[in-house]
Amino acid sequence: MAETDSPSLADVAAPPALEARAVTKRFGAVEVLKGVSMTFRRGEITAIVGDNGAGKSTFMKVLAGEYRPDGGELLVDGRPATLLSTKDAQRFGIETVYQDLALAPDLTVAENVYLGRELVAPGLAGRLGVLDRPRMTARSREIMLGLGARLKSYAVPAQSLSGGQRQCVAIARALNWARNAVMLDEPTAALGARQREMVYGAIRGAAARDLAVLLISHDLPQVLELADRVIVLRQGLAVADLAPRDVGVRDVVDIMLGAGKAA
Amino acid sequence: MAETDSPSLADVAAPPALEARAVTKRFGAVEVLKGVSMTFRRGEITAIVGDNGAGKSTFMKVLAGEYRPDGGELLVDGRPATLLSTKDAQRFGIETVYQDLALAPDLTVAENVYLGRELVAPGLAGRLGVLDRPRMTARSREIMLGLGARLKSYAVPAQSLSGGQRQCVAIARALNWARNAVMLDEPTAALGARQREMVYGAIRGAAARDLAVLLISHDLPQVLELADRVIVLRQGLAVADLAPRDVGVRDVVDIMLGAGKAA
Amino acid sequence: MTPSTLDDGALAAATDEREPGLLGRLGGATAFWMALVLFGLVALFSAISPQNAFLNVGNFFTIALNASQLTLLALGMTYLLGARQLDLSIAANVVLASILSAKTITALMPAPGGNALGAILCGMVVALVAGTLFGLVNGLLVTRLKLSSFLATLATSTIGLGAALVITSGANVPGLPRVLQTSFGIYRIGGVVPVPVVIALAAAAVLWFFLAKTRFGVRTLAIGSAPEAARRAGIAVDRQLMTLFGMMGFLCGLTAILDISRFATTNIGGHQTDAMQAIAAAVIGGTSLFGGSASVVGAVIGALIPVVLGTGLVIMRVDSFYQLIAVGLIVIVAVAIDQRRRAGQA
Amino acid sequence: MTPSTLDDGALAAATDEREPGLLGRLGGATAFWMALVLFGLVALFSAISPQNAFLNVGNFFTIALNASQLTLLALGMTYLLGARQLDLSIAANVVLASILSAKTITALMPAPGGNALGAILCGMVVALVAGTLFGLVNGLLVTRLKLSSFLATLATSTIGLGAALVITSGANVPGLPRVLQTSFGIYRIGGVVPVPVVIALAAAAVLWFFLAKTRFGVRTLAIGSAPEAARRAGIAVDRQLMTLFGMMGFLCGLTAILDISRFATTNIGGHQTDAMQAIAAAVIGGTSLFGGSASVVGAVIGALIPVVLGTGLVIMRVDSFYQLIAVGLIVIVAVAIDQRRRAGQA
Amino acid sequence: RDKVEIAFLPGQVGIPFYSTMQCGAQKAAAEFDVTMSWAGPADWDVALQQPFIDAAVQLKPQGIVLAPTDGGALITQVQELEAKGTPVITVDAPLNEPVETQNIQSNHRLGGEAAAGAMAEVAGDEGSFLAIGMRPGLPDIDARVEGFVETFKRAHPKAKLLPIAYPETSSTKAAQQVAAAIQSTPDLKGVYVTHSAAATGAAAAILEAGKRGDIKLVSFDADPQQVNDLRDGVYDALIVQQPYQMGYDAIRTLAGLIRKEIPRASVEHDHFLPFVVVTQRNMDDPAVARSFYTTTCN
Ligand SMILES: Nc1ncnc2c1ncn2[C@@H]1O[C@H](COP(=O)(O)OP(=O)(O)OP(=O)(O)O)[C@@H](O)[C@H]1O
Ligand SMILES: Nc1ncnc2c1ncn2[C@@H]1O[C@H](COP(=O)(O)OP(=O)(O)OP(=O)(O)O)[C@@H](O)[C@H]1O
Ligand SMILES: [Mg+2]
Ligand SMILES: [Mg+2]
Repeated sequence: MAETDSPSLADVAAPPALEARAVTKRFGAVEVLKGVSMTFRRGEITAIVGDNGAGKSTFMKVLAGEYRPDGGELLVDGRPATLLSTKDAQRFGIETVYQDLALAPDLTVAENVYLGRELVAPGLAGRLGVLDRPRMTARSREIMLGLGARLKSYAVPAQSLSGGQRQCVAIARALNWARNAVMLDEPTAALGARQREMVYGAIRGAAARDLAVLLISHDLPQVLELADRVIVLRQGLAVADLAPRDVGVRDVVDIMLGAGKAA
Repeated sequence: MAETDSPSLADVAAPPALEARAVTKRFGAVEVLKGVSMTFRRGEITAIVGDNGAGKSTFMKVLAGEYRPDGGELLVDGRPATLLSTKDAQRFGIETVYQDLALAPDLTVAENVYLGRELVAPGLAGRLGVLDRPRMTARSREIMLGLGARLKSYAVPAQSLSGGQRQCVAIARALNWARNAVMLDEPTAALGARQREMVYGAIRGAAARDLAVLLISHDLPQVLELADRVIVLRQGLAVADLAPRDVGVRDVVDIMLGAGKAA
Repeated sequence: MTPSTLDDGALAAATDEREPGLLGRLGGATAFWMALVLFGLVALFSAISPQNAFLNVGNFFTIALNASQLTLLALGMTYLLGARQLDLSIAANVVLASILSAKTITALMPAPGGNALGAILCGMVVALVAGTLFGLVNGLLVTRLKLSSFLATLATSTIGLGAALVITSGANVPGLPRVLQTSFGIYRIGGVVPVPVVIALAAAAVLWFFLAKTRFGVRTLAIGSAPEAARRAGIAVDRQLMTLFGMMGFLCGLTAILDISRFATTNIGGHQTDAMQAIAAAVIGGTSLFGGSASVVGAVIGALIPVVLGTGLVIMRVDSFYQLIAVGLIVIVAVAIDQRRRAGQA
Repeated sequence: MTPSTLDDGALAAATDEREPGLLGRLGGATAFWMALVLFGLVALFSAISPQNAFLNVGNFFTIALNASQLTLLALGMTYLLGARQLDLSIAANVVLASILSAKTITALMPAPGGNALGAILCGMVVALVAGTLFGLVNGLLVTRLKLSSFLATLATSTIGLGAALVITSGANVPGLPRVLQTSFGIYRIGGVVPVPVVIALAAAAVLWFFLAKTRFGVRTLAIGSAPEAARRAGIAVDRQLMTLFGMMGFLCGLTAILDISRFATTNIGGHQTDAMQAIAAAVIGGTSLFGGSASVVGAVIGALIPVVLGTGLVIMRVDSFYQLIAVGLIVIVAVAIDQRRRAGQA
Repeated sequence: RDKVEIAFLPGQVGIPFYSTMQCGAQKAAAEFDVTMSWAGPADWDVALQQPFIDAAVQLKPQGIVLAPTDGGALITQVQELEAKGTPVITVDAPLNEPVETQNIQSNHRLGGEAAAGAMAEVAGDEGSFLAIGMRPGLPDIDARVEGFVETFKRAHPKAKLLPIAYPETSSTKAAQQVAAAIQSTPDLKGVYVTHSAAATGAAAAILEAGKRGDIKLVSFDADPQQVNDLRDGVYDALIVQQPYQMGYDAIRTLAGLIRKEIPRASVEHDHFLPFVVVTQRNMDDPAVARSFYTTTCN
């Protein structure tokens, strides 16, 4: 059984922002998560690494309320919580960037950034739900520029964006709304060098704002540089909880693949 | 105007496998490609790098017959060619891995690998188009294992695969069918360390098989290690044609962003 | 060999803040083109119809009157299609609501000569409530039981029609007060504008506003564009769909009111093709069958085109069999050109 | 702190080569569940119907006979839906093909008493060719003019019906030889199995084979699952769609043959709900409206369920208005349970 | 007397015409000790009626009354039934070949002719006239249209007939077509409608155009609403069939045949019931009022 809790740098007295205990998840006959436990503390960047198909995305979707776990429990701020939907997770201030992004292709960039939390005009018009499009566009541009993405127009539909631009939209959305925790599933896979730097900066900023940050990434050198803790998932099990200072990329890969065992 | 032809290492006498001359492409009012010229020679790995939104994917789609260029011309094996559809490109032996992969989510892994080129049973049954599913599955497994992807089942629909597994399917397909050129748009973005190594190995193998290889990637260190030529695209223009031996990541980034000019 | 910078295109300085995305998504371009087609048809019929029979205000409003019910239904369908849903039960809903409404009115009618206003108002409320409830039942089947809206509304269509027939034993409800017709259903405000036209246009204006300008519209299209993404973004997809189905039901109730007040009777057998017509009107106007893009203006135009065609061809004395062929051909040509136009732009 | 390996689950050694994906995609699970529903209904009606009126071979084949035309249409629709297309013009196609066929037969008929076989065969060929051509026209509109199949076939539906009416001046074609009916349309092989049932089952078997076993089936579903991906994979999407629309048209021609030979007359005024019924049968059987998954067996079952229900309820002397309600409710319940079952598995 | 079992297969249930027929049949069933089943489709379509016929045959009734939704389709089946000794009487419409024991109908063609007479009487025989069908291919409705058109053309050569309109069962479409006709034909004098949905649509269009009284409206049938409308001056004449009598006669004859109280030979194949032409002037005559359709018996 996985036991990834470790007396980390963060204040042990404060309950973790998010905690998973012995979470299991199966699809049909295939058991994808075999009992994963993990804690995520405020101000800490926790990275999850693992081979393709290890179950990283599945685990994150459980935390996001997208999948219901078959077993185990989730705790938010130390209290057991049942996340029946992504809306529940958002109510707890947990925001997510999915590996497949989840943009509405027909909607504009600004509308995608504000999807589900549109800015409305002041006064009566706002009561009717009238959008404040200029402000949505202006703010979206700000956020996107902060991530290094320069767009010609914020009124084009998301489907006409390049791969990296799309990824920036998804990241912008999550970082803009998270209050408790933000979870990012390979957020920089499609990003250029500059954008990647800026996104990593934004992730550091989120941690500094006292959010719990969960980062899934295959970019091991970056992960080791950025994360406070690195947890290795292998075939549905959390097999290691590493401190980045102490390990190299080679070590992590070995653990990911189950080739050598570090002690 | 871009002028990226350079007397490279490859034999100048043989016509390039694929050549683009002054290709332009606009979407509505936005000019995405402003006249891009490039040659791809057999046995050579040509990398295209550039900032997000520079036009890399658009350029590749023009080469793949997915978009029709607004101006300029394409040459295959030195002869002008009009690619009206991806089918035309395939007829010339050009295979493509798209950034957004293009799998059929409801079809199985094996069916996706063989999509459009299904294996049929021998004899009369084959004349009727009866599939040889066992052989398709067995061969798919082989190819996928060669890329480091281990799947529990090759009969699950592609939509239930993890991000990296999906990417492997798309790569497997392209590498399996290319005869003249293979173009890969950020093929390793979702891959784990081991898979990435194996895919790079496969790409080298493709070049060794005398294919022209076009690689789009944001992983600059890897690109510099792997490619024979690195072409930098900036805002729809090919602004530099570099020999990887002579430059570092920093130089490339500077050119990508237009910050400094190397001469 | 040293790296060589070959060119350095100037930065495209101006950022472009027009809203092509919005226009496209709201089916604006198609709606605009179809409006041209509509005006072209009107001009054509005006030019060639004998004795200016086509080109006069009275005739235009008669056409609008005949399109008013379809317009209401097409509006609701536009929202539903925008959200990747549809409602095949609208005919049954209209029939059921009109029957309940008519039953109410005839039951509450005072003695002849008395003031029927109270009874009529009650009847109207009944129609709207019944229609909305019917729509909400569809919504429940789609959101709770997770049925596809196609199957769910096909089934409630059958059930609703069955219920209507059981209630009436299959006969139309007789005895509606004539005043309902004369001072509402076919009354022309200022002697010119028929009441149903005003109602349909008002509904169109309100729904245009909500689709183009508000959160409600954006969320509707978000659900249609990518249901998963909308759900993940925390949009209460189920509640939104309930609202949309309820709204469609409300519009069915409104249509039922117009139906009984125009014709002073119910018409149990007469709405069979309503759902198809409403979907066709919406789609001709630029709304996508696969969600994510919708146009209220287009729906109004899409509802008008067949009526204009029908009226014009009757005025031209085209035999009704050839009319069918003509309508089909014109739709194909108009839509095909729109298609080509859009492909050219992309 | 040193890195600590906490656990090392053993490799799941066995790779699983069953084909859940295939079964699911071919709508197998739903088809299986709907088959259970069908048998349940048969058992129920057999148990409670008076005088064993339901439970006898003759009645079963009568039911199959009544479902045979719908089955043919549902088969074609299953393929089209699998490829994310649909055909709303099948009713017009059937009517037009049956009229042309009937006209041919009556024109070629020898003097009374002569052998009508030649005329009948010519008529059948005409029906098949006309139906196929009609389908190919739909295919052309979809592939060349890039119309959505919804709008294209809605338009050709109108045009086709108009053409049929122009040809016949609106009257059904009289004077078909009775032998067509007695020795084909309602003839029972061995006194038991009606010819139309054999034809429908044969068509189902062939189409099942092609969908489940061949390249043609995989490509059809690939197009429906992700048209872009199919195109990029070099599948000749347009040619495949032409084939599918042509096939649907051929099946319409076959249906037309059954129609005129069962009823010994054309039925211009009927067939209006054919398209909806065919789509419903396919969808009930587990075919997705949004492409990528289709079930031939399901389509057959989906075509049988309403006929079994109808016949059973008539035998039970349930009033036809209540029948409508019952059919709707049963569809909802059956599909909702299927939905729940599938959600539970995922 | 033993009970006799008879299956009555109407062409469409619910509409007042058949409900009235049902009342007549029930009356006769009670009088002549008949167990009668009554089942038919909710819409007029041979493919929809077929299962009802099949199901009824499964129960092996002693006699069948059938309102055939198609004159050609059901011939063979009726022939087989007759051959097996189950007498069949068709009502409302005949089969294309006289294979059944008897056909009781009000010849729709004659109805159309009667309508032509009534129209000429109320609207004169000059100017333009419009006849409205339902959808082509329905023999009864088509016969009503043809009877009108041909008689009117022949008897009133000065009158102009507009192309026939086919609004299906939609009042809205009917209203649109009539409105267009009014628009384009200033001398439109009369509209003849063959079914009630078209009638309501036409009435609304005439009213909307402010032409009530100027444009005469003659309709088939006498649904309760139509009778009200006749009184209110919406219609100028109604051509009324006798469905009650049809139902009554069919059951009476069939019961007699099965009990062999009536010799088969004495039953003539064709049994025509006359039409009643109702106008505002004669509608209060009790003999005429008896022919109005009802939705419930008594
Ligand atoms: N909906 C599903 N149905 C069936 N199997 C699934 C489903 N989702 C995921 N799986 C399987 O679960 C395993 C883990 O998938 P997951 O997406 O969590 O991997 P991952 O660690 O995120 O991999 P990657 O690095 O490639 O993104 C994979 O083998 C995948 O095939
Ligand atoms: N179909 C389209 N319609 C309108 N604009 C488009 C379309 N496709 C691409 N663009 C625009 O063209 C530009 C280049 O896009 P492209 O996808 O080629 O970039 P890229 O170099 O591949 O970027 P990335 O590294 O992010 O994948 C972007 O600004 C994008 O918004
Ligand atoms: Mg993943
Ligand atoms: Mg790209």
